[in-house]
Amino acid sequence: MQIPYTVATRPDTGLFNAKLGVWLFLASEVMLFGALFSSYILLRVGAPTWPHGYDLLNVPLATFNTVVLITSSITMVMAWASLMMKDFKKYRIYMGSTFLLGVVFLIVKGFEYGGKFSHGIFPSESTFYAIYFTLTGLHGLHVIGGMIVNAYFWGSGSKMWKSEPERFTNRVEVAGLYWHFVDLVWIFLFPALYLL
Amino acid sequence: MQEWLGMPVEAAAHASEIDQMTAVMHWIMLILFVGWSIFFLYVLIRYRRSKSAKANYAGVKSHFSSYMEGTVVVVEAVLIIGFAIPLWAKRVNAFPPEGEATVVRVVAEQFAWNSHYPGADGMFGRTDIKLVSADNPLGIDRNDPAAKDDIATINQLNLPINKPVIIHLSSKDVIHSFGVTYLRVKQDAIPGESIPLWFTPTKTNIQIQEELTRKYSSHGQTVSVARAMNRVAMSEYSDKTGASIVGPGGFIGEDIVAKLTEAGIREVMVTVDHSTLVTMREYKDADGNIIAAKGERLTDDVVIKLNGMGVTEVLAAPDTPLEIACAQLCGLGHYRMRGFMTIQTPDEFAAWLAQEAAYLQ
Amino acid sequence: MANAATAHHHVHDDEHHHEELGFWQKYVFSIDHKVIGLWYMFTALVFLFFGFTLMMLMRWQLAYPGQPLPGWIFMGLPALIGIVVLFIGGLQRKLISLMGVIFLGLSGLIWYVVSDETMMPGGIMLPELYNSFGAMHGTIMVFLGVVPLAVGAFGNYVVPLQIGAPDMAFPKLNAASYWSYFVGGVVMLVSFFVPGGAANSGWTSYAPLSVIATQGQTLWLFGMVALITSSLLGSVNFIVTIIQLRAKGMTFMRLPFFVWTQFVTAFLLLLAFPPLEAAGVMQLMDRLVGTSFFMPSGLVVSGQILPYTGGGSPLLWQHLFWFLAHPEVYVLILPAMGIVAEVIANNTRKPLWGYKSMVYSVIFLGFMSFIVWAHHMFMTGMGTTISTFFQTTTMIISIPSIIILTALIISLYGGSIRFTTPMLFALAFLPMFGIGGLTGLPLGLAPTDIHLHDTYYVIGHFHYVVAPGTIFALFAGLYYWFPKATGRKMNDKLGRIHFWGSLVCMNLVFMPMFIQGLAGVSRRLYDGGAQYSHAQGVLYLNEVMSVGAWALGIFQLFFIFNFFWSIKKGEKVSENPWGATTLEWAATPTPPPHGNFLTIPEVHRGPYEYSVPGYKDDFVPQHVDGQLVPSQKTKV
Amino acid sequence: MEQSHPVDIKKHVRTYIAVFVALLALTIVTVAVSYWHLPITYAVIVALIIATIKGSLVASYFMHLISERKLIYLTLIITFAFFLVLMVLPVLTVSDKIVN
Ligand code: HEA
Ligand code: HEA
Ligand code: CUA
Ligand SMILES: [Cu+2]
Repeated sequence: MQIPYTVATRPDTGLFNAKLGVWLFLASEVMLFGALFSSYILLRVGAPTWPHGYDLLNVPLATFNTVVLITSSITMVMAWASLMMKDFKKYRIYMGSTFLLGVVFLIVKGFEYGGKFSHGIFPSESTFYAIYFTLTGLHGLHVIGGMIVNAYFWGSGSKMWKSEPERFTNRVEVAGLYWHFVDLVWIFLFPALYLL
Repeated sequence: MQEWLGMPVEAAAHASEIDQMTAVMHWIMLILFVGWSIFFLYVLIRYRRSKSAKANYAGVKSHFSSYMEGTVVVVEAVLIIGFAIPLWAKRVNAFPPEGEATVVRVVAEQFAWNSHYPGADGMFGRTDIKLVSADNPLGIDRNDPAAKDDIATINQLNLPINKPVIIHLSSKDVIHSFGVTYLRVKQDAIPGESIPLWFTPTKTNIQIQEELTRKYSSHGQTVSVARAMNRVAMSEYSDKTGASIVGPGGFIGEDIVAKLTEAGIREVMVTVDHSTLVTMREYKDADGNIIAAKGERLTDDVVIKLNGMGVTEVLAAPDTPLEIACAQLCGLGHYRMRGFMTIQTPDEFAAWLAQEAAYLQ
Repeated sequence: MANAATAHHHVHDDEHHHEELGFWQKYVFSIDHKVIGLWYMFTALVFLFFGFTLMMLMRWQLAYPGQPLPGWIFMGLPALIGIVVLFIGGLQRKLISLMGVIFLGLSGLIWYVVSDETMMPGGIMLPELYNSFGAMHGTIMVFLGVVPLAVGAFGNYVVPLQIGAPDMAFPKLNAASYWSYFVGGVVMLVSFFVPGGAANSGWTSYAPLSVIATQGQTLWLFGMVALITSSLLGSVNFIVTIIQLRAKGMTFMRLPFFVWTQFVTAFLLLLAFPPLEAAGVMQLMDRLVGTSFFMPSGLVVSGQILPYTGGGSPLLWQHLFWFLAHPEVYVLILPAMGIVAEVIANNTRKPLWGYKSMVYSVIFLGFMSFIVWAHHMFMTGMGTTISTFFQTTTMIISIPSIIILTALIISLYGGSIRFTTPMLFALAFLPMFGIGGLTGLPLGLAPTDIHLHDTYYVIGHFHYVVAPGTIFALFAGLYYWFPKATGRKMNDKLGRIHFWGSLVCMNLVFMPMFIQGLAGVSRRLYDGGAQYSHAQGVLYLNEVMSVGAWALGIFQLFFIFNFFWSIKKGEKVSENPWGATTLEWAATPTPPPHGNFLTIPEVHRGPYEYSVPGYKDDFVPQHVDGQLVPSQKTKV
Repeated sequence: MEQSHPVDIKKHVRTYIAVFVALLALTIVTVAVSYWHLPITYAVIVALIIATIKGSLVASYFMHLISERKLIYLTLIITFAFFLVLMVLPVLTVSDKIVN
């Protein structure tokens, strides 16, 4: 027997399963990062002295990364929009660039980390760095996760466009929701760690 | 109620308040529970299948339960406003001025309680973890003038009676908890923090011991040979040839156990372990010479002597009635992280301080 | 149970080979919620048993401190069970036989632990071992035993059936959730073999102790991360299933109460667990890469100055832990309440009294449980303002529990009560939870908590809610839904022995804890308090409790035997043996086919339409159509 | 969103561009402000406000929250409530310590 509302939306809720699912998942993600932010606040309030992010970290690089993520967000939403407009070619382009922007983000992060490590700065350096590495590291993992999904929908996953276009569009929308969330987390990470 | 609950000795000014509140709580709990239970049992019997073949679709109509719940809400509100908040505020806000109190630093570590008295000048000397060593567990910097007269003890906290005590509690390694049952005091000792707590002792150790005095059997107990290991025999045991294996007062080690089993002896009379007790009155033998003075430890041979002259019950109390229990899991030795507290009269306390100060020179 | 979950459930003894073929595909890699539910159940039951065994070992040390422990008895018990179960299973029943083997494995593990000279020289348990057993007992019982059984097993098996869904919303995710749980469990078991043994800093793993603890703690943290992942996947799945896959006409106010409890529980898991995951990651970093989130500067451990200089906060861990762990305790109790409600409604043959108010109470309970956690931390040096806040919320949260319990008791009034085995357990749940819950109140008020905190009173409090509370409810559920999964009934006589034995022994174990607690005996004491003068008067109780615990163990044998024996030989039952109204019984064959329903039912009335005046039977299934008698309108 | 037609999708696209530009602008602003080295409290307030605006832009347009179903709103409101609890209560608790 088929599981209902995998593609169509349920009349009374107006949602298809995966969409509700991903929102719930994001809710739990909010609490996950929330706990880390809470720890950041608690430790910073408790600490006798706390460095300013901009004194220790590379703000321009991070600003650039912010722009990269924002851009990847819009390419992502454009990818979905192209599918809505039944334009598969555009979709491939946009989805592809979303992925590539992810790569750029990681490369930049790589340089940032590398810079620290080469100066012998590791998470154990100070609680500031501990928080910095944990938060950005966890965020990085989320980026990687998102990129894997996007790569799949760009590549072999996109076969579904032929068979079930609507379902495929839904999937891309859901993947998009996750990707935007990753962007959203960064929007708060960035000032919290680099600018304050 | 407090008797039923078996609340332990109260040796601090605020203890009775806490116990009264505990008693009130348990009264309420009891009333609720009994009420519910009666109704519960009634319906179980009244509406069992054999008695009521057909169930009633509608069930209870009255709103009694809502009133009951309403009452519970009110009662809980009263408990919070009337008892909980004021009592807690008194514990954590109403500290007496340090001038009028005995002030001590207590620093917990795995697995001991270090106490630090400010000494005559009433000022705590500088401490530094770099100075910590086996013979200076607190890391007191003796070059600091304020530290010169500071007194430090391990697992021993002497305090004067009827005068507020303020303890600044902290820890060197992990989280411990400073719990003294008879004083109704408990406070976690958290590394990196110094948390104050206060109380006013109202009974000396002696007085507490008097309250704790109970009859203990000096009769010994018969146990299987296997269980008699490392205990002290209370009568003569000899092998087939009649040669003595162990006599009264004899320690039963591995070899003795072997011999006994070999001799076919199944059970042995041994002393009950009273080593943590002291007698609470004097015991003389027939011709008047003292066997056990008041306050003497009930060691095995004392027990045997007493038993030998037919004293089968001894009035005794714990040797160290007031103990600091560590009430937070802190590692392997958590269970034996036990400090001792001595509440004494002001004079005794002064004397003790003087004596400790003398050691410093 | 083997064939139970398959589409063709009546396998005749002559088609075993037939069954053998399908075993792996059908069970191990199945994504059918019923099969996954059963896997959850078996795994969780084994862990429950293991957690209990650890405690039976500890109880020896508590009763006879420092005396050599007769290890062979404790490893003999599971060995015996294993052999009996193998015997029952024979070669025909893959699953039963497998369970037999697992029990033998367990006894092997126990043998390994008790015969380890470094941990038990001369059969005498060392403090290390006692602490690690204590921590693992807590962890296993909570995270590997009760939650997987209450949510993973019952939730998985029953919820889709009760709401009229063909399966869970995301079957693959469902399987992933189970296997993630499985991995977590294996990691926890493996930790018994690493140097220093399993985690030994209590199930609460308070820093700094846990950060400087032995290897086992690292594995504990990895295990927890796996378990948390499992719960998160599960909870997303449950919520979506309940919201999206309800059959036509199954409005929220027509959901069986059990579904409601699972719904709220899922939200608790979804939102309370992530912070602990974060905390776990941070503790791992403290342990592995030398950060100091939870480590204040200037720690001196046995004379050595530790290299932690970040100025971390030990209380941060406690906040993140209890932010999960308090909601977690309601995760332990809500499904239990749900099961009890189902069983009571069914066996009183009348609708639940105040269904609506119960539903609202559960929702309210869910909300409140997020803002009471610091009542576990009154002794960490809390000021008046904040402690007032947490005391108040703690008192408030007791109200919905009272409402629910009261509603359940009142539901008995006017019923026609059948004392079936599941009903016995469900009824016993009420007063037992009552005792546990009421003793929570003095703990919830800071001044009284001063005396009771970290004493056996706390242990008594929560064991009354989880052991004769939750565990009894789970037993009720097992006896109640067993026929659904197997088409057979568990033996009633054995069931009753199991019930009365367990009831008596549970109280024998846990009632004395209050006495010890009030006398001031601390928990987590390797020698049960033997050294403390204030404990002397109540020390004799340690032996009483231990004997009680072992007797309790003996009575579980009746259950285990009954359970496996009935899978094979239990008396066959009709489609709806209990005469129930809810869909899982009324609207589908027993056991249900793959896809659950022959045709997805449509729901027309509330969940507990028992003894409707003027209707032919004393129960009206939810999917029965139309007005029954003009006079009577269906209750929603 | 599934039912919406290519036509109004085109409208959407325009909004997306606008949002994108706004996000870039705000990013520049927040960075610029950080170079003034305001006193920490003000810095936090400003940074938080800007971040919140950016966040809600992303959420409401890229993630279509403005046109989302109320079930989703409900879930997120609950989550947000607990998020606030998590942000505020622990730090409040550790700041309300016993002192004499
Ligand atoms: C299922 C688990 C569960 C449940 C439901 C509860 C319920 C409650 N708990 Fe408990 N609690 C734990 C599990 C649970 N707890 C655990 C595991 C710990 C210890 C953790 C550790 O330190 O290791 C703990 C510890 C704990 C503490 C910390 C103690 C300390 O460490 O000092 C506190 C303090 O406030 C507390 C309070 C409460 C309260 C007020 C309730 C309330 O919700 C209770 C409300 C219920 C009632 C008031 C009962 C009403 C019903 C009736 C009266 C019906 C009677 C019916 C008949 C007689 C037929 N609990
Ligand atoms: C859900 C939680 C749960 C449950 C059910 C139990 C159940 C029991 N617990 Fe435990 N316990 C804890 C959670 C739990 N406990 C926690 C969190 C702690 C604190 C740990 C710490 O200090 O960190 C603790 C601590 C704790 C202590 C204190 C140790 C100490 O402080 O030093 C004691 C002491 O007696 C104890 C005893 C028991 C006993 C006798 C049971 C009995 O009720 C057990 C009953 C079990 C069963 C009845 C099993 C039934 C299952 C089967 C028979 C399997 C059948 C299998 C098949 C059919 C395949 N527990
Ligand atoms: Cu120190 Cu327990
Ligand atoms: Cu709690």
